[in-house]
Amino acid sequence: MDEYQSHISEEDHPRRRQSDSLFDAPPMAEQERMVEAVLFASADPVTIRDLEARMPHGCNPGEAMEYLRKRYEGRGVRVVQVGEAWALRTAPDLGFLMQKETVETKKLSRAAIETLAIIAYHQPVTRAEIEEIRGVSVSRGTIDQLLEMEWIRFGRRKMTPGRPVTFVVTPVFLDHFGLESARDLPGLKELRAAGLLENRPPPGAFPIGQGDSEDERRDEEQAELFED
Amino acid sequence: MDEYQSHISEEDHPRRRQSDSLFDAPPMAEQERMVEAVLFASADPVTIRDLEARMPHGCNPGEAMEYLRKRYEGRGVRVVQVGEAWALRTAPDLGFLMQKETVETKKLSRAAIETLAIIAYHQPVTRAEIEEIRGVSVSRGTIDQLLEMEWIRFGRRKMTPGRPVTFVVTPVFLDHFGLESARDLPGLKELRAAGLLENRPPPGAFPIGQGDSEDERRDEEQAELFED
Amino acid sequence: MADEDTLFPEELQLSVEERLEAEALIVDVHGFEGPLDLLLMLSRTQKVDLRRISVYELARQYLTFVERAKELRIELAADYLVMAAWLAYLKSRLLLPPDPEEEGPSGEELAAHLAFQLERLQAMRDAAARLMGRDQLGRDFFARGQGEDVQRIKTVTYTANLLDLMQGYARIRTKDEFRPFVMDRDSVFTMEEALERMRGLIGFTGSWTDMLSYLPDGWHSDPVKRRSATAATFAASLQLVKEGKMEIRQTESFAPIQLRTRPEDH
Repeated sequence: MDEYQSHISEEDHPRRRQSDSLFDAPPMAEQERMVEAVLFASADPVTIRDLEARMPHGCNPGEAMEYLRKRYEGRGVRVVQVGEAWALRTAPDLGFLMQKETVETKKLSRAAIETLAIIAYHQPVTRAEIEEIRGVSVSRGTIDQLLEMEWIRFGRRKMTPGRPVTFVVTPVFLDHFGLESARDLPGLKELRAAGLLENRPPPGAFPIGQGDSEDERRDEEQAELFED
Repeated sequence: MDEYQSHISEEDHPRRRQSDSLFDAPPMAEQERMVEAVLFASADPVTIRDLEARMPHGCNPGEAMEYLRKRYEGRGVRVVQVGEAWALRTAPDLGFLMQKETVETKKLSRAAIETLAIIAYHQPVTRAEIEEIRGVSVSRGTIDQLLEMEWIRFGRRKMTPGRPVTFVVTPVFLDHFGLESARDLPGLKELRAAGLLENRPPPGAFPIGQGDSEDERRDEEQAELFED
Repeated sequence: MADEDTLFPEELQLSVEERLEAEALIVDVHGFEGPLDLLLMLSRTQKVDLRRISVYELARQYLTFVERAKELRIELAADYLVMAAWLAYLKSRLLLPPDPEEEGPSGEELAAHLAFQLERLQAMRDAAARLMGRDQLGRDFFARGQGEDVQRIKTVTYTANLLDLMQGYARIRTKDEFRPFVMDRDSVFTMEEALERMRGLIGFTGSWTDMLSYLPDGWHSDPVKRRSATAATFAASLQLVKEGKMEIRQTESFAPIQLRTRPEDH
């Protein structure tokens, strides 16, 4: 506790009064910890009055704040006053490190998700095949977007007339979705078992991405793409 | 960097050490500030790799992290490891100050909690194995709920007939329960020593569930997940 | 099972009769998650390490439980009865000296496995309790509450999670099931369609023309289609006559119906 005495010697130190009370307030070092934790976890800047209400009876959050402010001087994070309240903020000279923090994330469009899903489950797959499965044409922008995100890339050309290019998913995709390989994508039966799919298959519907033969064929082709 | 070798418990250490070369990495004190600022700004854990990508060339965020971790020891906020990543979190003993911030999490059913524990301790584990251990089928939506909370994810498929998908726990799970890695699960060693994490095949037929005898492979996979 | 005491009879000092009585009160199977859960609860009455549990005694208790349930006409799920049958078998195996002729696992092996399963389930429950007893993020310790509002570079990235992906795929592969109910209209030519078609054609017909010549291509041969197209075209013709745009005539019953544009000056 001596560090506190020496550190802010010019201030009137009212800590002695604590012993007068029946229930001692926590030591100043502890109060400083409390202020630090509350400032860190609060969604908005915190007022001294708010701190008083939260901290045990007899605490002096104003003083603790002053210690905390000094402690963070010159560090990567600072205690700053915002109007009547206080907050922890990163040091302005380190703002350049935070640029990545400002990236805005948007949900992928439904068309893009469906296209991506088809590529993941059916790779290598041509654009015409994607359109056949989705039942609507795939806009160029959708494919471009997925390519740009590096979630898909061009696979080898199909040995069919016109030798169309195919699409496959990338390691970036696997990483993003926490998959070790595209083979770990659950089949429809498993989706249904996990409750992700409410409905039953229509009677007489062809087996959907589940049939053994399809699976095997897929595996063969995928073996080149994803070796494990 | 000699001043760092000794320790960093002191408040004031020389911050601006002149670099020998124009293109030297910033001094360690500065790197520590950077790591502090980035960790501070991010609600989610940050990997060393991510730090490397953001910080100037030649920095050693791993070392800076070690200093930072020491610096925050015993404070209101701590540097904690979450899987491969690092994060700042308030000290658990100060939770009582934070009622305002507490988000009432959806109460998990007993089945969901048990399923989660089984996945954590037995991972990678299939649905059939979970059912065998619990002696009942895993209800619809239980897995779904845990997936949606991002506490579990799909692992790689088992190399057994049907190639069933497996489940493993995620870094979000580790972060939530303040675990550095899955091997820090409470009582893991004791359970393993007692043979209670084995998937022992039943002698002959047994009415509940059906064990597959693939213990060896399983142990290998577990070893990967729980390895030091 | 009105209260805890009847659920956990081991907490009371009970005679065998009393214990049986207590068991009769716990036949409400809704409180249990299957036979293994019930067995685990029953095993607590033995007050011993699960590794030293008497499976024979446990089997006896379970069978008593099932008997009581039958007496009370409580319907037990099939898996409870399957377990009962198996335990009855196990009990007899444990009673009889091992028959060297008989194939398969011995009663002791089966009993040991059941004990293992119970111990493992209990261990997982304890582990679950310990896990939930840990300090938790957002309850005991907290992440940064305030986002940094630095907005120097604004890049948009698109994100999706695995659930989105799987549900997207499921949506496509099952979309036929979600098709809203519509009448099958392959062979139906509507009056609106006929009107549209005729409005484009009437300008060119100054002289009397057979109405059937207005039928669209491909609707002549199939009788079903022809009937629909004829009816629609006839209805559309009447509409156009009513609007004063056409004239219509038929020389006699079943004779061809003829149309022509109404002359402007009349």
